[in-house]
Amino acid sequence: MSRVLDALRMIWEIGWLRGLVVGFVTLTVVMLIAAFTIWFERKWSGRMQNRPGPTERGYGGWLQIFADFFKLLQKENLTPTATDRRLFDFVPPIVVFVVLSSLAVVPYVPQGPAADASVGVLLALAISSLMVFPVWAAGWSSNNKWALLGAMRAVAQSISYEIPLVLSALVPVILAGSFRLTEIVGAQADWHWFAFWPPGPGLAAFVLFYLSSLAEANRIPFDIPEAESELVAGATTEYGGMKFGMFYLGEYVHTFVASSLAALLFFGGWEGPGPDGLHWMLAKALILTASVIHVRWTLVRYRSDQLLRLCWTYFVPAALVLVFAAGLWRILAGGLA
Amino acid sequence: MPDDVLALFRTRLGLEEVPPEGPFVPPETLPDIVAALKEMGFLLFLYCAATHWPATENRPEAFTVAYGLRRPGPGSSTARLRVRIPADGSIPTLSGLFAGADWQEREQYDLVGIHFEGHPDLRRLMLPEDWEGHPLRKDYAIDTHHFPWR
Amino acid sequence: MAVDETSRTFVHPLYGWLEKIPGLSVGLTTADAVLSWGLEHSLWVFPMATSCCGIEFMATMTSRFDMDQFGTFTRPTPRQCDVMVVAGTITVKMAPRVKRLWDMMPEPRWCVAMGSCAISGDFYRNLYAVVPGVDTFIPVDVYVPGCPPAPDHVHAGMHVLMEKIRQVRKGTFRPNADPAAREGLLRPSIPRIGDPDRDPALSRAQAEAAFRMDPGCQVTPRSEDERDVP
Amino acid sequence: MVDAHPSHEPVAPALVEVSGLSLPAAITHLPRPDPYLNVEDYEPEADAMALNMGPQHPSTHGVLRLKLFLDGEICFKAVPYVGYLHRGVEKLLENRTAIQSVPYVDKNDYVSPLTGELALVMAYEALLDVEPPPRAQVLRTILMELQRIASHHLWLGTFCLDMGGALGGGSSVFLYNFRERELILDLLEALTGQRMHYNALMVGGNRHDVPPGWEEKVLATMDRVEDRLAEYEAMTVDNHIFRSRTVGVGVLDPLLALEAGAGGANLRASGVDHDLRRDAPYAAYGQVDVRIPVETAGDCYARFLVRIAEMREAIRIVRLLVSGIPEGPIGALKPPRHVNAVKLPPGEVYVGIESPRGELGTYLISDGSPIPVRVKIRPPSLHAVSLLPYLCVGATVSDIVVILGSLDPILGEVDR
Repeated sequence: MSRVLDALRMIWEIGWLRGLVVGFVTLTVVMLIAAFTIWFERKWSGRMQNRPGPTERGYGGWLQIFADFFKLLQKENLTPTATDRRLFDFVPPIVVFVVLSSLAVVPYVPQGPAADASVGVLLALAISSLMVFPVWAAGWSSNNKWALLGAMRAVAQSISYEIPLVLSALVPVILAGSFRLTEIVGAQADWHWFAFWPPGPGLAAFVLFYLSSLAEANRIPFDIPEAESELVAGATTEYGGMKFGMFYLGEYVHTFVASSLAALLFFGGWEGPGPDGLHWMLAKALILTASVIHVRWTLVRYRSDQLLRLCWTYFVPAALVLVFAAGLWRILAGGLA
Repeated sequence: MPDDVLALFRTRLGLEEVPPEGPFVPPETLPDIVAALKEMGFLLFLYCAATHWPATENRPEAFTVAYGLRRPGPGSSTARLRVRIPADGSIPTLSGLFAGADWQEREQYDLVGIHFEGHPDLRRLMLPEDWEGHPLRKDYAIDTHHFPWR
Repeated sequence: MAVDETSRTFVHPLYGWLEKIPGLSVGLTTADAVLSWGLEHSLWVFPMATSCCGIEFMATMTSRFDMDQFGTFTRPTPRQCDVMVVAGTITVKMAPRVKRLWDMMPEPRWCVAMGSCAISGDFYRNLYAVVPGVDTFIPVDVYVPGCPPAPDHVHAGMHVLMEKIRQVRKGTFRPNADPAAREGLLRPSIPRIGDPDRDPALSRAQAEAAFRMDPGCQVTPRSEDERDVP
Repeated sequence: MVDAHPSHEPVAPALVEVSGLSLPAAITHLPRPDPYLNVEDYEPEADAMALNMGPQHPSTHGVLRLKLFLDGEICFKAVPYVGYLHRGVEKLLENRTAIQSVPYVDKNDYVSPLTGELALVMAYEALLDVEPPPRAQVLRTILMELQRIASHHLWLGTFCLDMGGALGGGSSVFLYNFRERELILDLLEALTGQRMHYNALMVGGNRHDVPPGWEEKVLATMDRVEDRLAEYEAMTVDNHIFRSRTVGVGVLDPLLALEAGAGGANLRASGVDHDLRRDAPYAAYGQVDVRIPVETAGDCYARFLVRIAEMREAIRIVRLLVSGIPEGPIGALKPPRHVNAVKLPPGEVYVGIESPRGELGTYLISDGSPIPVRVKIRPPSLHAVSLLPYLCVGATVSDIVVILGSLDPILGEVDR
């Protein structure tokens, strides 16, 4: 027994092997979380709408997602002839790659598993903002007008909402005085969560961050790139089978990662009553994900021009004011010392 | 029909008695009479219904086109009139006067095969553009086949 | 594209690879059972709703009946769907579009004819503009009769489809090939798919017509998968 | 973003007289786009894109096909194509007797089959000069109003579905609406035995008498439906996104609406005070004082408000009538033994009734044989769809979906 443990410890010592194992475990867990988010969404939306949601497969229908997964695996791998074949086939793996790679810099516990980069916030936001490229490529390569319209809307929306997203993420950065995510969490120790302390700008920044990340993840009321009542299925109109499955999964992983980031920036990450750790982080991220789902099944969506006007006339100025206020707080409260 | 409409029909058409289903109007005066009715407040376009009358011993093949207009508001009333045209005749369009006549006339053109003169966009409305024949004519068999779908 | 409707079997390329590995038969049967189970219980519907049955199909999706119980929901694009529910009358003008949407769906796929118009044209079947049953141009797996069928009937139809998928995957499905069963049935003006009288040229003509559409439409498809619908 | 919160006091709008009608001045004589615009003439350098919407599209409400010519996402020309559900009902009715033809018109406007039946049956009754007994008249009126509520429920549900998507808040409103629609369908099922396509009326009266306890059930359902209406208002009127999507979108000139033959809520939302239930009463509408809701803004939001008010009004009418259904027979004629039982006299009639979508008329020519020579159904939805080339110009694709939904066309009725 001890030999096995020794061998495991030896493997653990080798950096790249450890990274491989930890990365594999993290990705599996996050994908499972995303899958269960889908199940949760179907149950929750059912409850919101006076219906039971999936019930027949497994207890409470929890096996339903696996049925969907196995079904999608077996579907014909269909590439329409009029598409730009190479790009079309290349896009879905890219979506999954992009959303999962943003996990590389989002720590769930102080020790990792993510790289604790000195510009972690920027890196996480930058990677997740890369999502617009595969969506755009999907719309472009599909050779379908609905997909193209969806892709163009996605580009316009992502570029606009990047700005309030990054600016509102700057508020905790200024308050903590660091771009490092672990240090931002550390600055929120003793219940000084940035969502509530300093009162006012923190909460407002969280609301901005939350709404902007809704827009980034294309969720209702900002889901105009998908808009299935207008644009059939938006950029993914031509995708079927597992290729669509990757988009589907990527969307939920994206939501979860954005929620995790919000939990880190504004809700003290793994801090909480009792022992700190992964459980608090996951609980916060999941609660935020659930709220995204709740919002989705409550509201109708904006029109694209209203969406952009909302961004440029309300969100961006508000975010600028908040950044200024955070700086002021830092000077007045003597935080610079 | 209200009295002012009856009076209009009497003066314009020189009729003694106006039947309740509407007088027959010569095709060339149709736009004028309908324009006069529109001035009198008959603003709502109701229907344009063409009927095919196949040839019998007593009469040659012919079409009648019936029009209906409504005066909206409390105490609403209708004005109805008809036009009789020969088998190869045509009838002036009302689509310039009433936007609603546009599609109704296209439908009658499609299903009955009446040519509306001056219609800006006289295409088939219901059936595919390459359809042969006009189904509401009495000589059109109801179960006509259409390869390869039926 | 000439669709060979009579032998609609689809083999995923993955299976060919797996069969070459020795000693995998036990694993393969288990995997096959799991995959069949997935195929059977995740039926995403493309609602080919044209008329009254479409409204009842909408009612089928709603809270009182709720198709999501057994994992069925609608997707707006045929590429992501497994079942086409043809709900409503199919006219001559619409038929090429239905055919084309059906051809856009990836295998394995199934078709449910909901309502008597989709089954046989019902009391419009002798009319110049109405197709006498959707199975004169696409293969239908389950027929749900009614005008329109009540939502619970549609549920029953979906469960019948699941049973059929299970039997087809197990290889126990036996279609009713008894010619005596067809005796005395009213037959449409076009032979149905699977009818021995059906001329292959008819399938070809229908497939071609599905890409020609109507002349006023100005659609000149570059290939079979170029699409302007939906 | 346009904001018109319902708590604002309504301002009496300036009116303008047109041919004896008072219409709201702000939206009358709006510039009309050219529906026959040649696409080549529209700025040849612009990157115009032709977009085919339908006939199978999640929000075309059936099989409507809209060919949109877009400049960016703004539409500059819209060409509707209909006929994808052309089932030749008029040809069929020319081959059917009065008894046989009722089920066919059920399928025209499949969202409110009873109004279709009534329009046809009343035309035959006018031709035969038959007056249904008072019990049948009152029952018909109740059925029409129940059908109106059910139809508007379906409309509101699909309207929000268009705005919020099948996987989002829109579908929540949609499912809530269907919950109440099911209650009304239960009432109609109890009476006729069918959820749709009731075949409940026939020449000279009704086919089905009231089952025991039906009146109490109707009253209880009406209470529930009225309670739930407030819920829908909370989800729509109080929702800023809903208002910003509908206020000022798809403004319909009342003159254009009249000339195009539009009816129902589309007309009344543009300030035309016209409803056949009050202006040319039929069935038992003469016995009740029908209040007609009229809005003057002419946009999608006004159409929404009118329909909600119509639902309340329908509930009131049902409550008023259901407690006092007169006793007596439900048919004026002997129950028919065979299909040719009703002999038609020669003549021509036109009868129009107020369906949930506007004036639904039947024009009937008979030459004395058991089957009519010509039956023309005047569909309000056809005229509503023919407004699209005017309303879609200048709107985005998102708006077009909302405009189309707000007009409430039923494609079965458009194509017949």
